[in-house]
Amino acid sequence: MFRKVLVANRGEIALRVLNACREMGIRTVAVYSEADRNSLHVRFADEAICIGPPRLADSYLNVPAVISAAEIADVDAIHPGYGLLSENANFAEVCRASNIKFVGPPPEVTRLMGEKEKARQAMKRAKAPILPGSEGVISTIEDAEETAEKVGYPVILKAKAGGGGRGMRVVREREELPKLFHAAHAEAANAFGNGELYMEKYIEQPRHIEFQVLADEHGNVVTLFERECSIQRRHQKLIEESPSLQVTPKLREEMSHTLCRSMAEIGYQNAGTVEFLMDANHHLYFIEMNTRIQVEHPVTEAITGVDLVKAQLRIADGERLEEILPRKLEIRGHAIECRINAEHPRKFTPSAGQITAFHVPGGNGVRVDTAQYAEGVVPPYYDSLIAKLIVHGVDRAEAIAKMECALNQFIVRGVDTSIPLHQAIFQDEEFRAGKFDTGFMERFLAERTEA
Amino acid sequence: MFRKVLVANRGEIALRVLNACREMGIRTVAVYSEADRNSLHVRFADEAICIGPPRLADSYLNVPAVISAAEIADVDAIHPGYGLLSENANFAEVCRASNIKFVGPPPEVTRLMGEKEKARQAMKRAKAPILPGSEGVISTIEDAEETAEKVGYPVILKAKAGGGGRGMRVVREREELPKLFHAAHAEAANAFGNGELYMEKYIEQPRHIEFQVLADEHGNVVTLFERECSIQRRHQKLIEESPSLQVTPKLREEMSHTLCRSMAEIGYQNAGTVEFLMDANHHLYFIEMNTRIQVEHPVTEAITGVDLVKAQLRIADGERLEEILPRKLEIRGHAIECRINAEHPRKFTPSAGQITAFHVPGGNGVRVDTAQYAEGVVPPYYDSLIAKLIVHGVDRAEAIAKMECALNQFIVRGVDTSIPLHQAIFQDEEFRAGKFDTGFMERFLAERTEA
Amino acid sequence: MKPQDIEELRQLIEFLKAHQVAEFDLDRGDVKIRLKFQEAAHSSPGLADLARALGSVPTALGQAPSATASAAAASPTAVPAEDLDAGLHFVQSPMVGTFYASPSPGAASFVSSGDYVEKGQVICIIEAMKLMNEIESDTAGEIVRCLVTNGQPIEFGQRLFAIRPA
Amino acid sequence: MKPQDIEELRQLIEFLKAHQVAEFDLDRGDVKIRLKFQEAAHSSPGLADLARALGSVPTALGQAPSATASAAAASPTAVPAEDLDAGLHFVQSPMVGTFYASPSPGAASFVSSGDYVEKGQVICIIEAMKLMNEIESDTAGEIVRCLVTNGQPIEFGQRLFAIRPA
Repeated sequence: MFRKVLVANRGEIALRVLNACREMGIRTVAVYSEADRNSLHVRFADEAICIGPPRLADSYLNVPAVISAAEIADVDAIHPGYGLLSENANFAEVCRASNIKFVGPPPEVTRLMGEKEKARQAMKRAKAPILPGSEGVISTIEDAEETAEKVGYPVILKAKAGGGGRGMRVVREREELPKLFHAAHAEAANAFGNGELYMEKYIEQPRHIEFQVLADEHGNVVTLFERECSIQRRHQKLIEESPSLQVTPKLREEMSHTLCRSMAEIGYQNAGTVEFLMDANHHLYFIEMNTRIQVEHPVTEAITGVDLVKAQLRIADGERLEEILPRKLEIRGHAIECRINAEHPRKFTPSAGQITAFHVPGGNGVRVDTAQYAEGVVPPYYDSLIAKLIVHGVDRAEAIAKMECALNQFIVRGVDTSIPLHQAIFQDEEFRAGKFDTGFMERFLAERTEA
Repeated sequence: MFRKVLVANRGEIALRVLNACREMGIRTVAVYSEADRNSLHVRFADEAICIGPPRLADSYLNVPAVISAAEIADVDAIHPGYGLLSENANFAEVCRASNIKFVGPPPEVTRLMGEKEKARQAMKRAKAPILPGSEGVISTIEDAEETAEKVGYPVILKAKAGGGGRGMRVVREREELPKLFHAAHAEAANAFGNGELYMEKYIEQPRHIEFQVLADEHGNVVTLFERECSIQRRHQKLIEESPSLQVTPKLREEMSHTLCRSMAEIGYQNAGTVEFLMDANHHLYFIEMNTRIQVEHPVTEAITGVDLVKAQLRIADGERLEEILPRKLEIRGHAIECRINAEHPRKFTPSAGQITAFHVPGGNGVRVDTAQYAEGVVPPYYDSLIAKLIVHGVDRAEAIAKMECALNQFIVRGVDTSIPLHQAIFQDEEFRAGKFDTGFMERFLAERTEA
Repeated sequence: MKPQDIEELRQLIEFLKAHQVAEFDLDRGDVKIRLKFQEAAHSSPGLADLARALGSVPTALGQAPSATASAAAASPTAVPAEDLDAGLHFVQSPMVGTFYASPSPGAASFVSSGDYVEKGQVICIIEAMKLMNEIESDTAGEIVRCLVTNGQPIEFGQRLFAIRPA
Repeated sequence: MKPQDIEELRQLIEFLKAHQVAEFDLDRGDVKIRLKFQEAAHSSPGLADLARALGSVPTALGQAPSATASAAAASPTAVPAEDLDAGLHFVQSPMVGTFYASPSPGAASFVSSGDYVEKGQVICIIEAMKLMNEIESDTAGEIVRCLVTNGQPIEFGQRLFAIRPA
């Protein structure tokens, strides 16, 4: 096993990885920006190195600084956590060139899965279900009509160069197509200087469902079941759970086969998450892959008993899945995670500042992952996640009851948090019934505003 | 299920029970002494009633006050926690007379198992292994010699009226017997005004091993495996774990059969713990039964996934074990608990006072049960337990590594705690190897004093 | 102490004060320093906040609409004496139970506002475990207010009567 | 005690009182000092304690015996400027890496204590990712001390040289 690992991250995930290392007897090195000098990931590491000023680009995203820190601390490996450099293939390449093991997939795989269209094609070749759509760009209305017929309405037109909703149109009927095609084209050309469009099947009220995979460096792949992540606001997940009420044992097994095959074909390594949209008929469509540990990995850990971060380290050290995992993986109970963000629970404005009181809930089936503490500081430079509250019950009803109890006993003063928002969501009848899709938060917030 | 439950306890166990109730949708009533006005069990209950001044006898042990509180709050049931009124058969009887369900065994059973000799005879009748010894009092040296031959040396003479080691002698050889018999007799007569002695087999360097049982009110009994509790100082447990390295699957199964049979014969109901001494040959000898939930119940919860407090409530409500428990009970991984006491880590003097900083560890496989918080107060009137730190790993080695990591991140200021003592124990090679008996702490502390 | 020592001390003290140091140890043996800063008087982050959040809002007897609802206000944790209370003595309940103002249903109350009571005079009954406990006044004076109502659940230490001592 | 001793003591006491010192020990054996100021207003216990426990002892680069051991003392969180530092300017490392005092092994150091340097003059090299980065002085003045040693690992912001500005 590695002798010494540098954790190239901050906040709760840095502490999570550091603790996993310590438990495995690996010496730990934290890096930090000047804004994080008093952070717990610094306090609880064996060594800590300041790598730059607060701005992300100057510190946590500063590849030479991170690599230099790794070199002067003489580490064997770097764990990137999530976000930051975790899906930066160039960084993984520099690690390789510097003879430092990057805990994650090889840069080639990260690069492949990081480009949406390439990832889509790779998954398609591997016979994973992808969102039907045009093969590349559609140039004419005739093309568009033909593709739409094949795919079936509704479809969505998207700007190839685009993002942020511009150059995007949902087409529900054939009659609308010419007009909307022109509109999207004009908008895209105007916004991005490139009017090229492509077309995808449009999923109404989809669920966001993702599968956790682990692949070793010897070609073995397993899935650790799914996570339901439909409770999100502007693509920011708020609540995740596992298992999903919508995934039947049969579908779960089918997806497991499909994913094991496709991940093996792609040559995937280490932990990864394959994200899907689920339509009203419970069909899944690949959207993208995250080639790293996820924020929401603890719900999978709760129901499987597998420590995903330790698994990552052991895979990176060359171990085989059969050495790492129990003989039989099965789902035990139900787990839910709330992301506790330092932000206003209604306005969603980030709330940086000095924490003046911090009391976390505990007890049976309650897990808190946090690097915050009483009198800690939430710096204004980074994301607003200050804690993850994870509960594990025998079933969803018990998990919900535990979460309500735990949220009620989670006390933070000095900064605003999303705790009241979570409490309100857990009161919502549709949420409690499990009847929701990715549009839930929008409707929920609209109703609250009216009320 | 009960509509409303009163928790007749304080501290972490009160909060533990309150949370279990809340999760089950049961309304909760806390009682408190004037010293506990700002306690979390008061804060987090639905209702709270002050029942008296700080002294235990005037508040938490004041039966009329507790019952009156239950009556004015109009509860269906009382959960006694551990200690305090939990093994008070009279209290259970008053509950019954007041038409309030006592969450525990019927008073007759509590009374039977609460008297050492009666419990011993009851277990003997039920064919559980008890410590061999005299049937009642030994009057003459001839009697003593005969019994000692039958039981086998070493034996221990104990004063019938005694306690605290007085009138007690270990006899290792026949030659010593007459002299020691006289000495013990004289000492007992002197100390207690009653020189009567009885004799038991003396176990050298025993382990303290206990079995968790659950019995419903319909005659069904299960055991939830054992706990190893040999790390104790002056009969105060410090560290508990499950499973025990010394209990083989075969022994575990045998004990399960024995206990199910004997508990059914005794008519046991609800949760209970049967304590044994284990000798060097791995034989178990019954010592006593605790007719309540134990402090160390979370280690069993961790490895079985069964919520023991909820099970208690459901049993008391008349449910059957088959409705409460999973079809197959099995041991998953290894769990260890450290009792964090507010006391000096070397002198063991209680350390009451104002807590000025309180930071609990979290993360994967870490559970903290506590009713303390930053700026909480440890009153001088009650026991010194301020938190329980429980870890759960895939095996004992991982659990130990987790505990070391967690102890390092458990920060309490303002009062002394046993955290440094636990840290030292976890460094001990014999502890780490699992090679210890109930004499461990004495030897460990002697070595530390020398060092 | 020599003048320059005092001068050095003065500088040290001013320096420490300027940095809100509350306690300072030094030991030149192998250089030990121990510093304790003042808790900021204002905006003291401190955990006073947490204590407040956790502690000072005890969910007293019947915070929710229930049979026991009215007790909270009169609980001994309630806001400290208003001006009105100046000079008053409060008879507190020595036990948990149910308050009765009169010896039996329909009978006249033991006392009413404006009555003068002697020390030791029975002023109400607290029922606990079916026992009717007669509660005596622990002072002599004029009953100014009865703070609870007939049939109300009472916790230990709860104020029952306000008396203006004679 | 001699009259002047008493007078000195009086002055000391008044002086301490004037500065709200609540406790003061001194022991001239090997210089022990202990000072405690009066607590501000009402003594909120506060969590300053926790902040101190958790925050203010960062495990800086190499707290344990290792190749990187010497950096901690020079880390920018270290105790605020001693008197010796008064008026000095510190050149801080703009990057993480390894410090070299000379352009190549065996060559003379760029600068030594007592040297006068111009602003912009190269005073050392920090190696990061195999690149030798020449570090220039950001002020003109006299090199008073070099705070790191050849080959030492350096973190961002670490003090390299103390310069007395010209």
